[in-house]
Amino acid sequence: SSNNNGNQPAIGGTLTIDNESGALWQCDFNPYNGSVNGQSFGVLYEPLVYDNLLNDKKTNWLASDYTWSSDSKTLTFTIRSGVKWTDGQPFSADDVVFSFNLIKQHSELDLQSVWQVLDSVTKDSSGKVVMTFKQSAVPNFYQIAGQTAIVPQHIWSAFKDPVSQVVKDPVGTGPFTMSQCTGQNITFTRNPNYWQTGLPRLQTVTYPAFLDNDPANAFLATGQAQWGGQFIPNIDTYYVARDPQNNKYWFPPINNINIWFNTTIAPFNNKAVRQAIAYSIDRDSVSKKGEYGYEPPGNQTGVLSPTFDSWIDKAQADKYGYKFDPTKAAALLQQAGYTKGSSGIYQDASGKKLSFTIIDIAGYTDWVASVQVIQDNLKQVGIELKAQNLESNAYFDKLFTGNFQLAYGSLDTSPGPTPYYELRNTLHSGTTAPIGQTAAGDYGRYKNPAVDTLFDQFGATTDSAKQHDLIKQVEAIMLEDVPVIPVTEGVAWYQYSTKDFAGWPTPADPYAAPAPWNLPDWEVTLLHVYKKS
Amino acid sequence: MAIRILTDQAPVQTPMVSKRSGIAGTLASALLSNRKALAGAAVLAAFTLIAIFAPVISPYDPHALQFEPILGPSRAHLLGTTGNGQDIFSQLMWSTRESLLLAVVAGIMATVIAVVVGVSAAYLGGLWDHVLNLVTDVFLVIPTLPLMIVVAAYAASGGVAVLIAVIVITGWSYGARQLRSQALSLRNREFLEAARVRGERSLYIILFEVLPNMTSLIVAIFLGAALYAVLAAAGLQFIGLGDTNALSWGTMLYWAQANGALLAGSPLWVLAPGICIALLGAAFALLNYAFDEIANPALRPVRRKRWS
Amino acid sequence: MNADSAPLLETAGLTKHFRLGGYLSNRILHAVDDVDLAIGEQEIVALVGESGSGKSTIARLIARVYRPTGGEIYFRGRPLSAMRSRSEQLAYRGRVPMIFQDPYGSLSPVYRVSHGVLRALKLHRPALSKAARDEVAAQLFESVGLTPGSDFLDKYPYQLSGGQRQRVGFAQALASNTELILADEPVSMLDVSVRIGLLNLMATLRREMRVSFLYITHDIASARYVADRLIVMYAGHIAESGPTEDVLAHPKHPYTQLLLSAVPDPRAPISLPATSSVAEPPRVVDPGEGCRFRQRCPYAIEECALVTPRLRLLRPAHTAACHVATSDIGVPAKEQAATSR
Amino acid sequence: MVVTAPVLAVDGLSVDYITDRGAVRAVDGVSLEVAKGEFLGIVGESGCGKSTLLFAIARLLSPPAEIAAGSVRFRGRDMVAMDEDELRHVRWRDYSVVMQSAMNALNPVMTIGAQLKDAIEAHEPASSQKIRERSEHVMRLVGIDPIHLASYPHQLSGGMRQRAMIAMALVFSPELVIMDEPTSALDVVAQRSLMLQIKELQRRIGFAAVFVTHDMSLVSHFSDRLAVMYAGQIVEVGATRSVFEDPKHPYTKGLMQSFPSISGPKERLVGIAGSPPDLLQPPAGCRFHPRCPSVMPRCRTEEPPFYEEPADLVRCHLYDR
Amino acid sequence: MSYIARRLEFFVITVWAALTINFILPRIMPGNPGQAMLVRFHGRVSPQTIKALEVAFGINNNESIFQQYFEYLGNTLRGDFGTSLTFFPAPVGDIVKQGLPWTLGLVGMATIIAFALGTLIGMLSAWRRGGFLDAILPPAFIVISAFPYFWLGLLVLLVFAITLGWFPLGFAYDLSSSINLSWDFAGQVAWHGFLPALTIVITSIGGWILTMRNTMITTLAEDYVKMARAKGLSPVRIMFMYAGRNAILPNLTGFAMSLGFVISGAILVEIVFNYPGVGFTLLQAVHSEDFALMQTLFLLITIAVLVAVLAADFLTAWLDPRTREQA
Ligand SMILES: Nc1ncnc2c1ncn2[C@@H]1O[C@H](COP(=O)(O)OP(=O)(O)OP(=O)(O)O)[C@@H](O)[C@H]1O
Ligand SMILES: Nc1ncnc2c1ncn2[C@@H]1O[C@H](COP(=O)(O)OP(=O)(O)OP(=O)(O)O)[C@@H](O)[C@H]1O
Ligand SMILES: [Mg+2]
Ligand SMILES: [Mg+2]
Repeated sequence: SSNNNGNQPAIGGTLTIDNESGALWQCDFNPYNGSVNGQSFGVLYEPLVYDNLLNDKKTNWLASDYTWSSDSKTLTFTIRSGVKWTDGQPFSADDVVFSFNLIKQHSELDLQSVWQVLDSVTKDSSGKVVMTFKQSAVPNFYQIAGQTAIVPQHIWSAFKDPVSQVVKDPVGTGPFTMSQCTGQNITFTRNPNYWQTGLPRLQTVTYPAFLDNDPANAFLATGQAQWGGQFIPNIDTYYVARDPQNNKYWFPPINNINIWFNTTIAPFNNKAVRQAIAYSIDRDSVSKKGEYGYEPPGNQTGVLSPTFDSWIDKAQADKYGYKFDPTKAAALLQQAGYTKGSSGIYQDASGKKLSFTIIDIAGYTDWVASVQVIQDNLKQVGIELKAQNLESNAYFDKLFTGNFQLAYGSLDTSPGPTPYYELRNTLHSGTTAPIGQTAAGDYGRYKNPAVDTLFDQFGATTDSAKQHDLIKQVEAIMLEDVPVIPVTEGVAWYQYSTKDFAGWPTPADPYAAPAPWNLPDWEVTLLHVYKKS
Repeated sequence: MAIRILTDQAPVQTPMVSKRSGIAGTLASALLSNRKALAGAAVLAAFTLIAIFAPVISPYDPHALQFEPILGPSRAHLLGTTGNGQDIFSQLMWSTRESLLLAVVAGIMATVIAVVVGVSAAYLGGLWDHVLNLVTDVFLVIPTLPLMIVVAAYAASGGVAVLIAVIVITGWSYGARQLRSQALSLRNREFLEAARVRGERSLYIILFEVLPNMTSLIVAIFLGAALYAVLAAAGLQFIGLGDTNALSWGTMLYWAQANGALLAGSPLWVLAPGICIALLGAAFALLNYAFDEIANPALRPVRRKRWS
Repeated sequence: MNADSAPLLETAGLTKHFRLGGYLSNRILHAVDDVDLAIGEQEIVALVGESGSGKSTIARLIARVYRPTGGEIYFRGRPLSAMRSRSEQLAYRGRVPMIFQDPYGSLSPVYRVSHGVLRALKLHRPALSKAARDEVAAQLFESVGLTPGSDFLDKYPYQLSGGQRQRVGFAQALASNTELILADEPVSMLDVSVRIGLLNLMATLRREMRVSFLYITHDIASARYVADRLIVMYAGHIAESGPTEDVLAHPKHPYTQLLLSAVPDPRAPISLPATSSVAEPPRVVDPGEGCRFRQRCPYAIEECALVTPRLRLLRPAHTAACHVATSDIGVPAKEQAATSR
Repeated sequence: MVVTAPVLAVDGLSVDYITDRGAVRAVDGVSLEVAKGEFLGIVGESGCGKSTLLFAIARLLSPPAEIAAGSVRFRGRDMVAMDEDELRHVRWRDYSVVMQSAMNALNPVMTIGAQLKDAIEAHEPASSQKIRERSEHVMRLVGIDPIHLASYPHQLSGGMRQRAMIAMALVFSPELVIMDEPTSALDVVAQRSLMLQIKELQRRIGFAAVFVTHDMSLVSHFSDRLAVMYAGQIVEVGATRSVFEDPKHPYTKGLMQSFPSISGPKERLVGIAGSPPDLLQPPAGCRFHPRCPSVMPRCRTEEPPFYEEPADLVRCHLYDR
Repeated sequence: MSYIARRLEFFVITVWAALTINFILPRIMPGNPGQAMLVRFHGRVSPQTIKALEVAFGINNNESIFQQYFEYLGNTLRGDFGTSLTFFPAPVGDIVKQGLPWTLGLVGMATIIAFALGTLIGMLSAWRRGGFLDAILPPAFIVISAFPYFWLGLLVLLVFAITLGWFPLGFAYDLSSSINLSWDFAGQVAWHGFLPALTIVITSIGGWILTMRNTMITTLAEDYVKMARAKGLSPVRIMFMYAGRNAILPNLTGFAMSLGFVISGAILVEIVFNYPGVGFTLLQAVHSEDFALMQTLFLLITIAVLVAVLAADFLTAWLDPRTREQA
């Protein structure tokens, strides 16, 4: 929605983004470099199609149209005409073909691994870009069309080693140009020749580098920045109360924070135990006490609510009714042959107690607090939980290699615009690895051929109704089998001030994932926001 | 981080020994007669008592998430509650344990290493001295915090033990250097030579002739090391290197900071542990200052002044 | 020295060099060079010489604080280097204790003054019980004039005057089976009025306890007061050696002469000679051959720069290391000088 | 006895050290006169207050010492009443000080020349040429090659350092030179030679000197008059020869019995029994009475005044006639 | 000149020690940089990409530890500090160049101010022993020196930047400026650096005061100071040229050595004040197991301190003729 109202606000204003980057800026504007793409992909380099993370709404961007072949193995893009690079050179299909083949040659740059499924990218005689696939991979559209930046061939072809190329003077098609970069700040200036005429309406965007949350939060709270993507503790006092009229926030859920079971070891290979634990967790309490109420409680379907509400099979979920229910949990455990010992902790026939260790990250203070609440919950049921708060490297080492009993945390890959992306990475055995080796997903080593098939079918269809149906079947497995327990939902932190600027994304108008670190959604937000007169 | 400045001028003190009470008695009476020392000792004693009796005197379980988060100070919660609904006052009392323990244990260990290295360097002399002295200087010059961050980060799950180890590794060299220069000036004192000529073994000479003469310097070094430990531990815990689940003032600060306590309406959560650290640090600093005066009578306060 | 009795302690070619300036330097300081001396039973030998001439180094060599660079020390005819076992070394240390110059520095300020005596008793007379040690210590204190001894045992050094402290030093030296006391300037830091008391004590001890002394000093008058024999050192070498009175009355070495002329003597009539040589003592770093006094010597001849003079017997029992000094026995000096060329 | 007006007249001077345990009276009611060109020796044992007396005269005491009573008249002006600023102008130009150890008294990080220059500039503006000339002159006076003006103290030998100090003290031809054991850090040979030189310079230049030492024999040949101190007080003053030949005070007599000689008959010396008193609690009456062989009952209670004897003054009741 | 030679030996050995510590520490610690990278990129990079990057970085190659060590030494000596993992492909040198000058500038300025002020206060309070200054300042600053740097920083920030708004919340200069040589820019730097520097100064000055006071007291008792008074020199000259100058000398090297401590504190201060120095970068590098970056920062900070120590040594040698000739 490229927002072409009649009464256009004037162009102008300097918007300051407030987002803890944890490091000084490297003045490198290479959209294929995972450590710096956050400062270029979107506002400088654009994708073919903008695919809204929150609702899978697709908007043609550098492509003016696209079609899937009937077998879902060929994807054809019509390239928008009249687009110019910021150095004045015309943008063409050749740039698109070049960009894709560049990341094919240099797989280090293929951040989304699109060449895992792509077979070729070529320009056909009519000037369209044709992509062929090794297998049908409809969901990969998000990565290919929505997450891959297009770079100018006339500049990038001169780079000897694009992998280690530092791009100091970026040339893109985006709405802004980079006008100044220092370690502590990047300034973006309006691109007057942007292909969406009249946009953007902001003259300047400054993006300071914040090393730590606290100074960033203080900056936001004192009104020196207008757009935040920050975790702010006690936000109502800290932020909103300083200007209740204008200081607002919205935290749309974007992923699940789970308890991962190591399903290869007893008793977590026992469904009854998994279910019992799922009934022993007071998700509301975790959300309120551990997450300040910012992160809503999760639900056992694994589908984010409200983000993907349309995908949720409510009836099925209600049947199980996973909520804090010690009686039910006790019943399940007793059925499975556990008895309560003198210490109040359940134990199996051999006298082995239900006593586990859960790992989480010491630096994530909210997680640590959440685990404390979970410990408390389980104790009421009769399950002992010990927390091991690890430094993040140690934590991920254990998580990825399956070296844990229980783990608290979220998937470490990017979410996507439908529940498919997260659920597949959580459950598909193709993403996992044997214990001791690094898994890309499915850290719990859950193996279920039925669920694998469902995801594979999803990948082969462009039919939305069929996709919904497939996800509902996955939800059934989530509810019955409890391979993981979604406890709370991770959100996109987003604060904004309406004092000087308007046009912000809101729950009512979720035109883009709203955090400054949502790529390339931040571009879309910056195209909508304007200075109030 | 405490600033400590090194000088090679460690004067050979005149260990004052009073009538029948021996070294310990002398130190005690010297302390009692010094106002700064008295203040420091009082604070230290108070914290020690709090640490010992924390379970008895703290009103609530410091870990329990049993209250409303971010309560202001009230009769029930003298300092309010944390972001997770724990009683700050109770946490403060319990934290005294780890903070004090850390200071004392790390202080003692650093002092022991300092004594061993410093005294051996001076006593063995020659190449040994050269090498040990070089090692000491290297440890002195290498910026400690980066080193600490590196070590502590990798060993964060080790808890207090690792923290102590890190502090000891980075904190012994200062004292070693002072002890060496004092031991050097002692080395040629005639009573040591007398002991050697008498036929004493080297170990006896070091333990019973050299060390007792350095008591007040050793005490001063311990105090300095303890001060360093207090501040270093607080710094490390503040940036989250340490067991964040353990209760100590530095960790409290870490949590308070993570919860934006200063700006989010519970400044006491930041102020209280900070003040405790400062108080404990100041206690060690004052005692240290006083020991300087005890060790070096020239530094004692003068009663009257005349010439300008 | 008594010709028929073997000396108590004897050195032969005793040499001590120090390396200067750390372990990498190669500058050598010759603190003591080729020293032969002997101390008889019940004899007080005074070692005099200016500061830095190597007196203390000799004492430390004998006390086995330093290892000699060269030469040997014989105690009752037995070379020290042959004493290897700890018990043998301990026994030697018991026989040859040392007294130090500084009454303030030689007692550990943290212990009672009895500490050193009790330790020495424990080390050298292990048979004694604790009570017996206390008793012996009290007796020793009394024998050096600290009466009543038991009162002094419990005092701390700062409670004693300098003279009393030095007496404690003497008591420590007597605690073992003492035969020879190395006294390194034991009275130089004391006041005149106290000093004489200690010199008298030395004489008494020699007489009553039958011990010998190596008395190191630069006060020639006090050496004359107590010593039987006098050894004059200059820059690591023995310059002159002989019976005290004889050396004082007939100094042979030009350095001895200079030294004697410089000693103020209030009882002698005033005589103010012209400003005498003021050259500083030579740095004995890598000295090379030749007489070390030659730069300051009014009588220096060519040979003095080439040949290090050896000790020659110039009067009965009286030797000096000088090329020009005349002999009072036998051959006239001039002839002797001629023959030595 | 004093023929002309004295250069220095000390009257009833007392100095206290303020300590934790009370005031230590290190100098107690000392009166002295020094005539023009006179060489006054002050002898006494360690700790009897010699240095304190000297520094009190030179007004160089620093806390915890303070002048408790008495006056120091230098060329008729009372120095005790002067403040630091007034003193600054009198110092060095009119009287100078030579300290015990030149190693400590010379600033180790400045060349000898710079320290001389400092002293000159503090009192009169002079061209650097003038300063150079003056410095070289005094250096030659004490027998040091002026080349050493560019040397640092540690580069000189002990004797040379002492000479350099003396050179510095003579840079303004002062009327009084106060010397605190200027030779005691040297060995006998160097000591002798330096003493001779001091004496010769004193004769040539004609300054009066107050010379302190604990070495009786050292002053015997050099001073005109001798004062013997005991426990903060002067117990005997007189012409040097007469003090030596006929000591009056029992303490002086004891001293004479304390040092052996390298000539003359060898006789047993006895020294003085006992040890010097604690100045914090000095004995009542005569301070020497606990050690005195000829003590009388009144000595224990009554402090003796100075009694005048033919050749000297002595503070002992034995001479109360 | 053997004094200088000894100091150079010390310099070389310390650098070597820092290099070796650098090399050993990361290697004996658990974890793996590839995973750390995965963590850092937080879903922006697929595992396949990480594999490719690991190969590009030469992680997990099979050289022996000694080979690696000598290669590392060689590279470092050649000035090749490697490539940062976290900021790939930026050469480590570039990243360090960005932050280190600010850290050194901040610490340098704060230290010089603290040193000058502390020395002066120490000198004056020793000179006027027992006076008002002496009774108040040294004990007060000793107590303040026991305050944690960062905590004081937090309070200062709250009061002067957030509540009163007198000073900026962070950064080294105005966001809109770029680095240039103008008075305006210098003003910005001073304004932005004021609070962090203030924090460092007031928490570190106590040490300087105490040390200077103590050596000054000892020096004042020296005969040459008494002698200077006897010579009738003016009090100011005695205080500075005789007592002060001599009292500073033995401390100079100690002062420089303490820089290591100051830098340590400054790193925390940087984090509090969002100052663009190396403090946070270092923490970041550690968390992402960015060996190259971590090693370089650590090494360069050490060298910076060493250079200061060496400078202090030369200064001491220049000011104090005795050290020059010490055997
Ligand atoms: N441990 C040592 N290391 C290096 N040099 C030494 C050592 N001990 C003594 N010397 C040097 O050896 C020389 C002789 O010293 P020694 O102490 O024996 O002289 P001394 O005659 O006792 O002098 P004094 O009268 O001053 O005591 C001196 O030049 C001294 O500097
Ligand atoms: N700072 C001080 N505090 C207390 N008492 C002191 C102090 N300085 C000196 N005294 C005392 O003052 C007395 C005189 O000391 P002073 O230095 O004048 O003696 P002296 O005759 O010069 O001795 P010496 O021959 O050892 O130089 C001594 O008994 C000493 O104990
Ligand atoms: Mg000696
Ligand atoms: Mg004196």
